Amino acid sequence: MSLAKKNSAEEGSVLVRDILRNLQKDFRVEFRSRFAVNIAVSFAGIVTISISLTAGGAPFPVKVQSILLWVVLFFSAMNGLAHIFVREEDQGTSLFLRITRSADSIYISKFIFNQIFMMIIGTVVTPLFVFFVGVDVIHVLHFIMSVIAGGFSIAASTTPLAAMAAKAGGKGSLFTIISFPILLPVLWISISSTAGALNEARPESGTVIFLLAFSGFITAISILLFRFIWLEN
Amino acid sequence: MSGIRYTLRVQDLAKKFNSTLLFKSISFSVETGGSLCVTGPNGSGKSTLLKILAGIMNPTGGAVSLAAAADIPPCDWMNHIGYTGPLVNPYDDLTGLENIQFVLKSGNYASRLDSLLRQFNLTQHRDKLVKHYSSGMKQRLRLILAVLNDPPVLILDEPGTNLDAGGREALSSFLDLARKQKIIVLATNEPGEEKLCGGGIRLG
Amino acid sequence: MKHVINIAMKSVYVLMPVTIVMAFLWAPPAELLGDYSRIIYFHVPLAWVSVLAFVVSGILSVIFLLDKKNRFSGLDGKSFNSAAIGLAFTVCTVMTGSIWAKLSWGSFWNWDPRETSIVFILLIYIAYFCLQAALAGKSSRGKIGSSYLIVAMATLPFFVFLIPRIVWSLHPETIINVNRTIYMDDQMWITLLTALISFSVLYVYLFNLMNRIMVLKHRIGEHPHAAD
Amino acid sequence: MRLIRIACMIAAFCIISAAAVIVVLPDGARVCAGNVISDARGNDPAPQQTGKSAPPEKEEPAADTSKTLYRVTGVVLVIWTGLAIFLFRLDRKVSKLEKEITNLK
Repeated sequence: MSLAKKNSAEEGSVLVRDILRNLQKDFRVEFRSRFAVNIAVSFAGIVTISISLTAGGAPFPVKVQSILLWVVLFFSAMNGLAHIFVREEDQGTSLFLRITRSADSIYISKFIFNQIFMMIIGTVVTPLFVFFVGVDVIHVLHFIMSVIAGGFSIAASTTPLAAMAAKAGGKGSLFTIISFPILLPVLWISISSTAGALNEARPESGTVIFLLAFSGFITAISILLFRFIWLEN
Repeated sequence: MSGIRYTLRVQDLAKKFNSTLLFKSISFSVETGGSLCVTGPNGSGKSTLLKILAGIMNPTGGAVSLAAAADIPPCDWMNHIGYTGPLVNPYDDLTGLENIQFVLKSGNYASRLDSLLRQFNLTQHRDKLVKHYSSGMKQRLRLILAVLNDPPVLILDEPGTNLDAGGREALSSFLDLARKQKIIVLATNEPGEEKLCGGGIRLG
Repeated sequence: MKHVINIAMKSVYVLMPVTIVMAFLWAPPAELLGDYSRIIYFHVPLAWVSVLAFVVSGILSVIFLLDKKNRFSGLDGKSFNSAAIGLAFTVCTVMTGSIWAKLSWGSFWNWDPRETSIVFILLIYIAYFCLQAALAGKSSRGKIGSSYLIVAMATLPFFVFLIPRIVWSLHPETIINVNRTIYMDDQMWITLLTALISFSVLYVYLFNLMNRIMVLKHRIGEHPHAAD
Repeated sequence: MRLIRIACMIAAFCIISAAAVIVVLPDGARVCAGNVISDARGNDPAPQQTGKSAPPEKEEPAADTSKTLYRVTGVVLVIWTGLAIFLFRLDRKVSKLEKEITNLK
């Protein structure tokens, strides 16, 4: 009995160590090429500035502001979120990764990587957007909460789909096609939640809870499913 | 790890791709200390057979089992099998040493690491990015990555590709040493490497 | 046993005309919408069958992924078939629903939460067929497709239950807001039940037929001489 | 190809029946509920509230209504017959092929 306990504890620590080393590897590779982050951040900057430029200081309605914010966030993140899996397939390293690490540790580390990536995008884009477009945030806490929750659920629900798209050969826009329908409700709810934070009226917290519940649910299922996607054949 | 004896048993293995039959009813078993050579013309299924043995691919029929004191389920094979092949590519954006550290399971093998690097003549290149490696150096790195954690079973798919005379020498001397305490399965068409093996099967 | 099931499935040929006649001639018109309301006897069963088909495809995918020893054959193809039927029925649901919306709310489409969520479901399953097309000929097709179907099935409850709860809906009878149901008398309930049964039988019949065709195709592919 | 054909048939069935309902029904059915519906159309998209405040007269079995209903029923039945014949023939063909294949084995 005690032996079994010790074994499982050991396994847990091995899992954590594996995850940390996967993350270290992913960040090293990403830092050396800086492909995903560069593209995402520059895309976000260009779009935000061009929106601000063409608007010429004219204020947008609240709804339009939150739609624009999420469009910018969504499209700047889209490229990078799939990149973490597509890169393994492109460089032919997926077989190497597969024989070195267990599927669970790979999924969790990629999930964490995507979350951190999404947070970076969020922290770069949101202040930029608020500054340039002149968003008047009334409920600051709710605004921050909804940006964080929306980003969290975008990253959570795209991670398994990115794995699927990468395994399917990553042909062109397949990732966008298969992830867009699952992300639509997330975007819809995030937009209305953000718009609520910009309004005078007291915002509801139900939307944030919906986002967190949705992403938690998807994550739980995709952890179970990932080994089937990753260990093909 | 050297004390435990392992047996790799293959029964009635068959593999089909869509409706073309690659091979069928392959059966053999290798024990620790034994080695096996898989030969055959291109496209006869050598690599596929080795992938099935390494647990990377599922066979259409038959079974592969790795037995020590108790049977080891395929999901645990990763810890017992060192596999390498032409499709196992190390990360281009990491240095050789970083790739090795990524694979390294525990600190106990650190001394082994130095001797392996020396053996395969990579010590002076270990801090170069892999994308600047030549294909021979990459192959040496692949071999090091496969044998690094001292797995009891070695499955090597064309280990001699792109190696120069010195590399082949190092490989055969390494395999000669390792043969006594490991199961080795090689897929090769090199007559020199075939001599290293105890037995052989021919596909196609 | 097999014979009984076969006859039960064939009963769709009788059940369907009975349903049509009952829906148009026997059931009384509803108080509020009059004869327009007769579309309910097609709209509700279609919606029910599409959810049923999606759930069946999800469950078959789960079994497919867990079935390591290949005890059941062709489960991935079966779940694909079920999803295909579900998609066709969903399209029909959307059409009957939007006709009803035109008649009672005044426009074919007004982004009611329930309409929104059915569009999400439609898009998700269309994406599934895109994925299957991209994976054609790959050995991983079954596994990746099944995983996607399971994710899709997992999101269904959010669309069916949660979104209409978060956003206020006009849609009358859903499983959650029973209190807002329009009043229906016994004759209408019986008609609705008959319609539900006959559409479910239609689904089972189609599903069975498609599976048999799939098996046939597979066998003909294996033995080229048996083709003609 | 067959599967696509079946799907197309179902879709066509529904489109045609829906079209039939739209085209044929409005003449007669308006007798029954027309005023309420135009009311709901005019005001706001909340027919239940409007409905409750102004309940319509109970059914008025006009000859026109039943005639249209019979017509709609006929159209839908014909469509269903077409679909049923297609399905039935497909079923028979599949059974025949299945038998042939088992015999060949």
